[in-house]
Amino acid sequence: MNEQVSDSRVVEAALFSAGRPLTINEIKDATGLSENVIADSLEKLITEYNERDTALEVSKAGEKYVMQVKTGFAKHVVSLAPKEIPDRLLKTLALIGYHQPVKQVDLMRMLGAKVYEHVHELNEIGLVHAKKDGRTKILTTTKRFPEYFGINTADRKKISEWLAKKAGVKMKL
Amino acid sequence: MNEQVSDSRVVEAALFSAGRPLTINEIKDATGLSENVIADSLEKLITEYNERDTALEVSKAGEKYVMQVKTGFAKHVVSLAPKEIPDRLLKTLALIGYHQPVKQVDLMRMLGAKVYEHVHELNEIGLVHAKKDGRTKILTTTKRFPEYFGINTADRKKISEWLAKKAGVKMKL
Amino acid sequence: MKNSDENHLIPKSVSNEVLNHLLFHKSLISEEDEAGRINKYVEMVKSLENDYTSIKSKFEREIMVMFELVIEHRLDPWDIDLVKFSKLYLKKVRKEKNVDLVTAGYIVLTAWTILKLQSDKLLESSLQSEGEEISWDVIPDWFVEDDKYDYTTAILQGEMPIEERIRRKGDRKVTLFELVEAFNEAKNTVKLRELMSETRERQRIMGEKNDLKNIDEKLHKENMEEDINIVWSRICDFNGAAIPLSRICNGNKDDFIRTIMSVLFLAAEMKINVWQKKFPYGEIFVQRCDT
Repeated sequence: MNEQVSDSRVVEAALFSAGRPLTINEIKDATGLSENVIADSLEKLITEYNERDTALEVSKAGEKYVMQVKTGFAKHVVSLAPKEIPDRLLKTLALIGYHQPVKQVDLMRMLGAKVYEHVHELNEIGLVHAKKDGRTKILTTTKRFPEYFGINTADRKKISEWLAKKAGVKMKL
Repeated sequence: MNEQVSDSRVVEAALFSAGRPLTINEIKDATGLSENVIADSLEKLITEYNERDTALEVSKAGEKYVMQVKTGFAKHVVSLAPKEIPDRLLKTLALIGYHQPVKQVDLMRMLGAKVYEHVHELNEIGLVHAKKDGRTKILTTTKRFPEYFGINTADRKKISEWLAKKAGVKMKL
Repeated sequence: MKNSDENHLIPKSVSNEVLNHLLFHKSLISEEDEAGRINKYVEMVKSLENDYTSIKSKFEREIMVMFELVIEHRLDPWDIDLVKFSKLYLKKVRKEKNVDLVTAGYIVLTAWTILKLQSDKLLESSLQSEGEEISWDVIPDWFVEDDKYDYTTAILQGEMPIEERIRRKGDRKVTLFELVEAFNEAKNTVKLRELMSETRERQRIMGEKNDLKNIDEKLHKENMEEDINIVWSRICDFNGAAIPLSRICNGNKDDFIRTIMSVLFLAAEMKINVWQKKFPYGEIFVQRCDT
């Protein structure tokens, strides 16, 4: 029994430290526990966190399991959680969204040489598309961009207008 | 009473979401709770997590507060949370933490010439501060040191005591 | 160069160390050329036991002198005191009659180059240690005080009181609000950059203007010197007599200004005296001071 408790604690530690939904296989790889033990532990944790007076919960999300803040508490603390996209990239991303299609060299004039690194990273995340054009690149946002930010248009022109409107900026001609 | 319970849950959610040590002020800014309520909630959470059967703990780290995996469970989930500081630096860091303020040249006597490289790296990571003093340097740990290792004080003397206790060495009164 | 009068025969036992030294180096190297050269050195050292004045190559003879010095003065072939060696070498060279100064100079230079390399290496190693010197005379307090000693020993033996703590690694999506905020910040950054670049451009243009001004001033200064020379020669033409200013001007306005400026300069230099007979409209006279 004691061993069982200890196993569920290991699974608890795994869910907490990962900070994202994990499959049973991922938990197995990380902890070395058997699938059965993990499945039992997860069930136990779901019940335990439900019954316990806590702001946290363990729940199933599709085929994965996650430890997260209960819905009612999330709005209080969302600003504390680290952003998936760091601020330094976000600025470059916003400018690309507004000026698109924009030449990388023009963006460099606006923000400096760090742009090259940022574009590379934004491209990796899948939010910016870079198309070679002579010695520079033409930058646009990807389909993922409006999806990510919940902007209800995939049209580049409209994305640009939308950003301008939100930021209270006159549209460039 | 119910309100009080709820407040400590908000603080719990804040610590969980941030994933890093937070000051009372940071929690205040995010949650809108008063400093007193936050301080009380933190005390309550520390006790509660200590007493509860869980792999997690809430504890003081330097002058901040953090939610983290209890020491005993860390080794089980290390693949989900890879280490950032190489082991070879830990020895040097543990000696600086205990002997601080310590002359680099004295540290060199304890550990040999590799100390110079270690100090340089620890300085870059932001865990050790080096102040020039004639031909040597005076080394101290930074604020980040107790935060990073979850040492419950930012006071250098107390850090020494904490380390001695952990290493199983009696401190002279 | 001739061998020193008193002793050019070196006992075998003394040269053994140098021979061993050379043979050791030979065993370390693989290149044939190097081995050939070391063989040659070995032959040289062996021949030190005989008369080596017959060696024809000046350079080889100088090398012989080097070996001879090392052996004579029992210098450690593994650790030559180059300062001492250079002094001995120069002393020996002075005694000799047919010194090839070029070769001798080369050898001393080589010695000093090696010495410099050694000191650079020392400097480098001292830099690596950040110039710190360990004095073992003073026993550090961590060695004396029990608790500090216990802790230090425990850590050195592998005890580790600190470990990296595991915290939540998760992150979250960026909100729309944060994207708009970032856009506003980006706008400000762009404006700031534009402003800075405009300022830099203005400074550049100002800089260019200043450069032109400087050139203008420089040209003017050069003209001024020329003007003074012309006016001075005109004054000299009068052999020291007092001259009315009108006599050393050609009548046009520019020349008058040039002349009066030069006269004032020469007066300030105490080369001429300047006076006016009737103030303010009377004739101005100039006269060389050295007459």
